[in-house]
Amino acid sequence: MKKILLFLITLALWFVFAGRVTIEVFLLGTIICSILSLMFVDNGFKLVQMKYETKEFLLKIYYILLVIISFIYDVFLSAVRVSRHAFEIKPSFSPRTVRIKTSLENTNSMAMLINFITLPQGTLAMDFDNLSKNYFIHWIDVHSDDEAEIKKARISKHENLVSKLFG
Amino acid sequence: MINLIFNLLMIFLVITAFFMVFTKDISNSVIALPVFGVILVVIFVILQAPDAAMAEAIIAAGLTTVFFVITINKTEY
Amino acid sequence: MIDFIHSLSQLLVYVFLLTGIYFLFSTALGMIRFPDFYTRLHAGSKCLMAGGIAVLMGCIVLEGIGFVSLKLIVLILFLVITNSIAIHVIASFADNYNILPKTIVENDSDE
Amino acid sequence: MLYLILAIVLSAILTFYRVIKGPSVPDRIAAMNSIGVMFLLVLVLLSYYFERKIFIDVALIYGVFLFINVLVMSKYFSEPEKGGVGD
Repeated sequence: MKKILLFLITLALWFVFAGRVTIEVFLLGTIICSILSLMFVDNGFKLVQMKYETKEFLLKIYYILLVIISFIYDVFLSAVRVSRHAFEIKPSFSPRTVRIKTSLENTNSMAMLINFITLPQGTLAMDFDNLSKNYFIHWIDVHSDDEAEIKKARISKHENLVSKLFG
Repeated sequence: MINLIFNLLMIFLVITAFFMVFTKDISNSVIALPVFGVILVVIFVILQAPDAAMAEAIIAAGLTTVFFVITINKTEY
Repeated sequence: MIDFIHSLSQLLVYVFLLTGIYFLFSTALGMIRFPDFYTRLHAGSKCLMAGGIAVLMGCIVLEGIGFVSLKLIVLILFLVITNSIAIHVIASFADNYNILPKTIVENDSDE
Repeated sequence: MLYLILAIVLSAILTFYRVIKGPSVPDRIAAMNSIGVMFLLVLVLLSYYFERKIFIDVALIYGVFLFINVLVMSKYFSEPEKGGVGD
């Protein structure tokens, strides 16, 4: 089951990179993709931790689409806010650095959350402490303490989304 | 119009090369090397040679920079 | 009717490309004018990614449905995953390099 | 289409000012990353101007090697007092 799934994914990528569908491309792609799927069948799924059924697997695809769409929308919303500072006469900031404790257990989901924090919503993940599970986050545009609490709640909402995806 | 872009890229290439030669620190010179590579890739694409552009993208932007960075790290500079 | 859809897609292409040019120009302006390293890195990550996604989506709408647009979708996904990792690695390297932020306000509230 | 390419090249030349006058090494690495992504977009737009679809492959290959550059640079440029990190 795993071998057939990996074979189909690599064959689809092969057709996208080749750019056309003929019989020669299909024969060469079958040979190369079968060798690749036999080589990486043990190591590849250890990274993703593939232990789901097929019905849950379709639900995972729905969550991945939801994450990507909210990601792109959040990037645009944040880029407007940063680029408005670039065209001012005298740019004025009020940045601060904040330490946040996370409650995720899995290693993959923590690495996913770092990449999810770095681009959108005006934050920038500086460092990660592995023992006490603290992030050091550099913020732009925080004026008071009340505004900091609102933005901290927004991060925990993304954390729920990521924990629902990876478990 | 395409001639204007071509001349602008040529001037940019010369500026990058002069910065790489006449700077003081050696790590600044290594950081400016991928910029030199990518301008050369765009010039090859405008002159209708995609295979030379692929080879240039691999060699100048990939291999040479990695070798220089590891060599600088190993030695005392 | 088919003419209307064609003109609408043409308008959408112009909107996407002009948005991308605005974000890329604000990236170059923010790289020069911002005072601190970390704020400069904000301009170098978010505006750059928004401009790149906007230009590539304009190219997808211009192309239509085909193998080339699939290749561009693969390029968008690769760019999003790659560039966030690269920006985080640069920020972590600058933290090891002892570059402090300009106005540092420690707000230690761990719960 | 050509005006867009001209605007992107001009913004890349403006960004190169940060490479010349950067106070520290991570400034220059971030500016180099920005210039790389801008020229990658120029390669995609040139493919639509010349109407040859093989130029997108050059952009894909360049994207892979730009990522490797940034990773290797930020791993191996350490402090001068610390000495070699090793491999």
